[in-house]
Amino acid sequence: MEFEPKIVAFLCNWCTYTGADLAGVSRLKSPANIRVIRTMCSGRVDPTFVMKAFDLGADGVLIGGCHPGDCHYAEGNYKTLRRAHMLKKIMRKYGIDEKRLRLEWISAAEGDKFQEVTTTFTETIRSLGPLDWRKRIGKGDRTEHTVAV
Amino acid sequence: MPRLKIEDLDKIADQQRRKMTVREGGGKAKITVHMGTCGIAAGARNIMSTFLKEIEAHNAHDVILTTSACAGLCSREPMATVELAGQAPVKYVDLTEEKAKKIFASHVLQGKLVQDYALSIGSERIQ
Amino acid sequence: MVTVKIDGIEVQVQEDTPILKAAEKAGIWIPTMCHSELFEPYGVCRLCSVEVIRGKRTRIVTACNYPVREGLTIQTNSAKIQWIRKIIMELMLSRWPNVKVVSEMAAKLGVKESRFPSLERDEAEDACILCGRCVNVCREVVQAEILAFAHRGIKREVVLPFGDQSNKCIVCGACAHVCPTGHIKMVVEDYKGKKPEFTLGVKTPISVPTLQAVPRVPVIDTESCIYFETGGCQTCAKVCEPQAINYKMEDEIVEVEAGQVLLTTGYDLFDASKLAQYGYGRLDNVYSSLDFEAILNSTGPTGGKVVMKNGNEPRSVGILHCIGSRDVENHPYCSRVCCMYALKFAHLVHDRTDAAIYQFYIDMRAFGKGYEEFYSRLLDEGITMIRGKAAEVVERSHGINGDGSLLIRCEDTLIGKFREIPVDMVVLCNAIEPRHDIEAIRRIFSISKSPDGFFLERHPKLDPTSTMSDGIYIAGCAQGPKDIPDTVAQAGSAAARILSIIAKGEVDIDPIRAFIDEKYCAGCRMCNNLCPYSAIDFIDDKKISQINDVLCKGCGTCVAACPASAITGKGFSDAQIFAELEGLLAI
Amino acid sequence: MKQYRLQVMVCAGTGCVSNHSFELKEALDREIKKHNLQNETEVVYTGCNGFCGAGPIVVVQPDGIFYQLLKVTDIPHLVEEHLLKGRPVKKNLYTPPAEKTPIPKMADIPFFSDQTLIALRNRGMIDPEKIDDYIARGGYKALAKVLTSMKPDEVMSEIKASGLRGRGGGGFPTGVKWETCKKAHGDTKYVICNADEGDPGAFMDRSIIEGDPHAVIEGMIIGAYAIENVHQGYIYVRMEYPLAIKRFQIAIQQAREYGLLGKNIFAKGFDFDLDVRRGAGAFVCGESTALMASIEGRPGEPRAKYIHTVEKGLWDCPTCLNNVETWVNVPQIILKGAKWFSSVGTGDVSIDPWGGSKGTKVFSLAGKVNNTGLVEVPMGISLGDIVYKIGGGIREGKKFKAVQTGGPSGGFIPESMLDIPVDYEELTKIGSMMGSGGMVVCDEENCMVDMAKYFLKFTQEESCGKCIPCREGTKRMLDILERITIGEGTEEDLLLLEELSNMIVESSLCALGGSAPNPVLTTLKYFREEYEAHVKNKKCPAKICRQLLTYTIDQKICLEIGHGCGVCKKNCPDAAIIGERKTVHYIDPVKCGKCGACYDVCNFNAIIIE
Repeated sequence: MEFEPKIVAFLCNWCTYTGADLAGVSRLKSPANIRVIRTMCSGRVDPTFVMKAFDLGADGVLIGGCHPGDCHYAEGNYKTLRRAHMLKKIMRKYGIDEKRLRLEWISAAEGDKFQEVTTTFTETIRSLGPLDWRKRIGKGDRTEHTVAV
Repeated sequence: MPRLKIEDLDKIADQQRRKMTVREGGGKAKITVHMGTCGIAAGARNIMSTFLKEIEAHNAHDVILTTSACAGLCSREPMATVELAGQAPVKYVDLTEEKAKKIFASHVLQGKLVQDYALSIGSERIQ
Repeated sequence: MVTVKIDGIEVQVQEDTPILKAAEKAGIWIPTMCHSELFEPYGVCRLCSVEVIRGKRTRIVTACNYPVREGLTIQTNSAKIQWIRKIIMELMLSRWPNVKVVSEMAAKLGVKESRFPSLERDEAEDACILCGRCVNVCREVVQAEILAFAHRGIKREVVLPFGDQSNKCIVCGACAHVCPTGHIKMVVEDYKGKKPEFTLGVKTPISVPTLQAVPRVPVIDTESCIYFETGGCQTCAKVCEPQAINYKMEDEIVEVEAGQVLLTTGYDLFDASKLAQYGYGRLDNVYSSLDFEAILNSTGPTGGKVVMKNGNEPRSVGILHCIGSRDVENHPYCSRVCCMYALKFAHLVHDRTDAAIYQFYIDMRAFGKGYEEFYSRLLDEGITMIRGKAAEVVERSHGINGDGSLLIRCEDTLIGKFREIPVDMVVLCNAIEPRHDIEAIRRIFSISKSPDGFFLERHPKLDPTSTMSDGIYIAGCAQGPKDIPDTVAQAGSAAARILSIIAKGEVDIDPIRAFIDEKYCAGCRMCNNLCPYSAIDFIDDKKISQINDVLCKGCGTCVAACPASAITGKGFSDAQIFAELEGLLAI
Repeated sequence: MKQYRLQVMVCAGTGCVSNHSFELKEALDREIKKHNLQNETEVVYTGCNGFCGAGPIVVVQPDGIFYQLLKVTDIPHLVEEHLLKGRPVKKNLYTPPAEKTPIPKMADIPFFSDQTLIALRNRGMIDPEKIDDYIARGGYKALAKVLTSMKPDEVMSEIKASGLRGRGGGGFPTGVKWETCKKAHGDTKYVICNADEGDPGAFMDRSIIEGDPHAVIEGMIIGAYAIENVHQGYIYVRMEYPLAIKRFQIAIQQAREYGLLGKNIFAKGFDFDLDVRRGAGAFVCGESTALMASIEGRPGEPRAKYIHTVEKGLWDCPTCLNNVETWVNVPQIILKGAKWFSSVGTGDVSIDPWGGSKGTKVFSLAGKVNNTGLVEVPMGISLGDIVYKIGGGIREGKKFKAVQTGGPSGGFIPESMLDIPVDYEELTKIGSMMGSGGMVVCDEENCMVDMAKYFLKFTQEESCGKCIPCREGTKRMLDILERITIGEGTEEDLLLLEELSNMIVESSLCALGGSAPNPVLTTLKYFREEYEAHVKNKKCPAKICRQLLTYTIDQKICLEIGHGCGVCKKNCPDAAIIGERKTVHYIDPVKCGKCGACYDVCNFNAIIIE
């Protein structure tokens, strides 16, 4: 059976989540690999959520927020941007390829962009292969990126 | 220049009086030094400067000093005519600096004729 | 009040009233030439000379500026006065024999011809008679002081500074307005490099901007009003009896506290001059749809007559659809309203003129109630429909120097042929496009734009009037091109939504709030600065932070940041999200 | 302080300056140094002496020896003979016409001796650029008197009682004007000195300013004090008077330094300052409203004066405008009293301010008299006295024809009226006016039509062109006069001219237009026969109007004396002269362009003009 990545998407309520809705209304097909969690703001996405998602078996995490300057809560997406940088560092330390986390600004009007992002991201993760982080930790193999690189 | 006070007007007028007297032609006395060639040769120029110095020394604003040509009596040069306002002119002859000083002090300033040096009173009139 | 006797008639007037006014009150006509109510009496034509008798003294004075005093006796038409006036008219006639105001006044005063031959004779019918009205109006009323007299005596003339057009001239036209002979003329040119919005005629600075507006109040255009240029004129204030003119009134920012906002900021018309091939702004008689609306308007510059720039009725009119819309280079969307108003134009032109009418369309979209029927009716009226977007509009090259008529080139896709249609007038159906400042508005209200650039609704099907921001609603062309019935429907819906909340008296807010558990808060204050709404305060007494529920919007930024996990996002608590994650990733 | 025996007063009025008086002073200084006389002789510039026809003028004091028409080359001889040796140089003295012996003393020359000096009292006496000279002659004493011992009202009543009337032309009683200005509402008021002297041939204002600027300033300060609420004054001088402007500026500067202008004058709590405003030389700017418009920076055009300038003048504030000569009289009236002033002149002004003409009037005497220049005469003196006594009679013994007073606004007065006294009302009665004081004497060789045309041409050119009667009317009048002088006039033209003149007088906006026809009206009245000769006989009796003359050649002289030399034929631009050499020449009257070239070139006076 072909590998179907599990991707968790944390989507901001005002932009990307609505954008996803628009994609649906516009009959734009997104990959079924995307499993959406709605947060009020991308700024709500606690780094632990991302790590927890990997821990629970996610192969990739997508965070969708509003375009800079457009945040419904004024500047929540800037905090997200900061955290995404930090998260990538942590992921490297844990041996997770940083490509497995993707931060995208998708506005409520960008249904097409949502489709494009989800599709390409799914393909990226698919090419990276399964993470199976929990199993690897169990085996003491924590260096996915060294393998990959 | 300072701002003027009212009394300064008179001071300025006073300083300028001599000049004005000369121009206006008024004045208490008029001294005419006869300065033809003969007069100058006999020393009229000295007499004239003496009178001028005296005027300055006594601050006599109202005395006019003037010159004229030869008075015709060349032998008695240097000559001068002193004319007090309202009086007949008096001709003095054979003047020296001392004589001139005396005439100025006595006749011009005090109005006392100096008989000794005087030639005549009155003058000829030209028609 | 003083009493004066004018030609035997006693009148009571205010002291110092000019004789001319007093005479007017007594119903006595005094001839004038240089006088105008607009400015202080100038008193140079001397035609209004009258005899004033005061006691034994008789004087000849000018009525325009002589102030009356108690007991004056005034003779306005004695033999002597008649004699003076006649000679004045003879003097004027000898110099300007063909000027209408002069010869008319001369005839009125019984002068047929002048006894004085003149070397300065000017045969022109519109000669300057040096009355000074233009100079005075420019100085006193307009206060621009552009026009002035130059030279002395018989060489006197009215000149511009250094004899040239001055950039200080505000081109108000007051001089031309007061000129009694037509010597000063207004030439319509671009003013200060600005292209007039509607190059269709003269518009006064005071106008009712939209005739259908409620309340229908005239406003002053500060860009063209003389007062705002020079501080002069103020004629409107002088004539307005209720004293309603207020020059000090400025555009002001009014702060209104509102719980809900309905955005109906409308649209901009696509600038057709961007599409040079259609010649808008370059060729005479190429109009935008809004220009043409103005022409059709019975209160518009042409009084509703369909005429060309030269005043003639057009022999044929071409109406070009989809200018800037349905065009990948500009706006890919359909502006929706053009087809129908283009049909309306055609109908009205057909109604008012004998012109042949051509419509150049891509598709006819008569989608609304009764629209298709209207389209059928138009076809019956004999409108020529050409399916095919017009390629370009050019001046006809044949004829002597071209006669200003135009040629529309297009491909008629129904017959598959290239066609050239000669027309006198072209009307462009410009696209509806988002307001130029829509981005700024959008940011103020934290709402989004759809890819076409209009405001984005919360849901295209389920909620087309509200937005992502609570209490912010949109309607009309601000949301997307639509016609009047659609706009009314959307606005009505939005109004109903707003009213429903007002009627309820209270607002439901989402219970999504953050909450600090005092037990775990270490008082690090990391969250305090993070909060975009300043909803978190540090409580000094307790040495912990606390969230103000009213200010908190529930974004959760603080929740994510709290190192002690003391903050919980209600509805989005860590536990809930983890549970969600577990659920999602279980399979 | 240095005392000098001799004072050489060099006239530095414009007339003498243009005749090189500055160079004269340089030469004098040079020669005096050469003869070592610099310690007893002072060379001083003075203002205009008035006898401009005799310029450049040097007066040697104390004897008052009057030298005229000096040249730089005369100076070495003059210094040696007069300054050194005390012998006046005869050839440079003034000799009255028709006499042979010269008059050495200034005071004995009738031109000077018959004058009464009030306005010109300091002429030739002071250096106008030295305030101390002015103070030495009693200057600013009147101001001191006014500020220490007189209330503004007292000053006012003194001026009223003196009967002083405006010297600019109109003759409006000065006191009445001041009083109206004082009573006018307004916290800011102005005084103006009108020095925009524009009449052709009139230069008394210029002369006063150049000779005695402080007197004008003092008069204005006193006026400002009397009127009250006046703290700023303007002197409006035409740009054509650069020397006057300079002298005023120097005088104002000196007065400011002495604290006589500015804040708190003489520590009496009275503030007043003055500024010079320069006019661009439009004649009409002498009219008060036009002058004020010009000061305000607007075109100098008059306005209707139904509301007087004393109520609404400069910048709509009450403004008192007086002529230079009027202001100059004020300090003297204050110093010497109204009674002294009103003792000179005609009539009685104690009840009616218009009842008489008091004091003196300065005239600039010009034309065909022997002595031309500036004269100050008591009011009431007859015109004949001015022409014959002061003016020294008509040049070359010719016959007097008329005297024109009042500049271009005045009229011509015939011989029969020479005994008329100089008085505002008398002059107005006979159709002329006092005006600012121009006086042009005409002799039998003046054509009155031509004279009228000359003055009218001036007013027509200087008309501002604001109102129709003046702008159009004067030009049409000039057209008619032009026609008459070239022999195309008709008898109807005379009637038309008269009618048009009367209409312009009645209906013009300002006094310039209202008085412009006066020269024409008076000549029409007193010299109508000359006009008729032009119109009916096509002849100009004075042989001035060239187009009316006929040129013929005296055949006898031409042939017998000139032997038909043919010079005239060669020079005739119209080829109107016929005749071969050595034969009689003739002039073809049809071809003759009446240029007069033949007359000028004929060596034998064979050309006859009729």
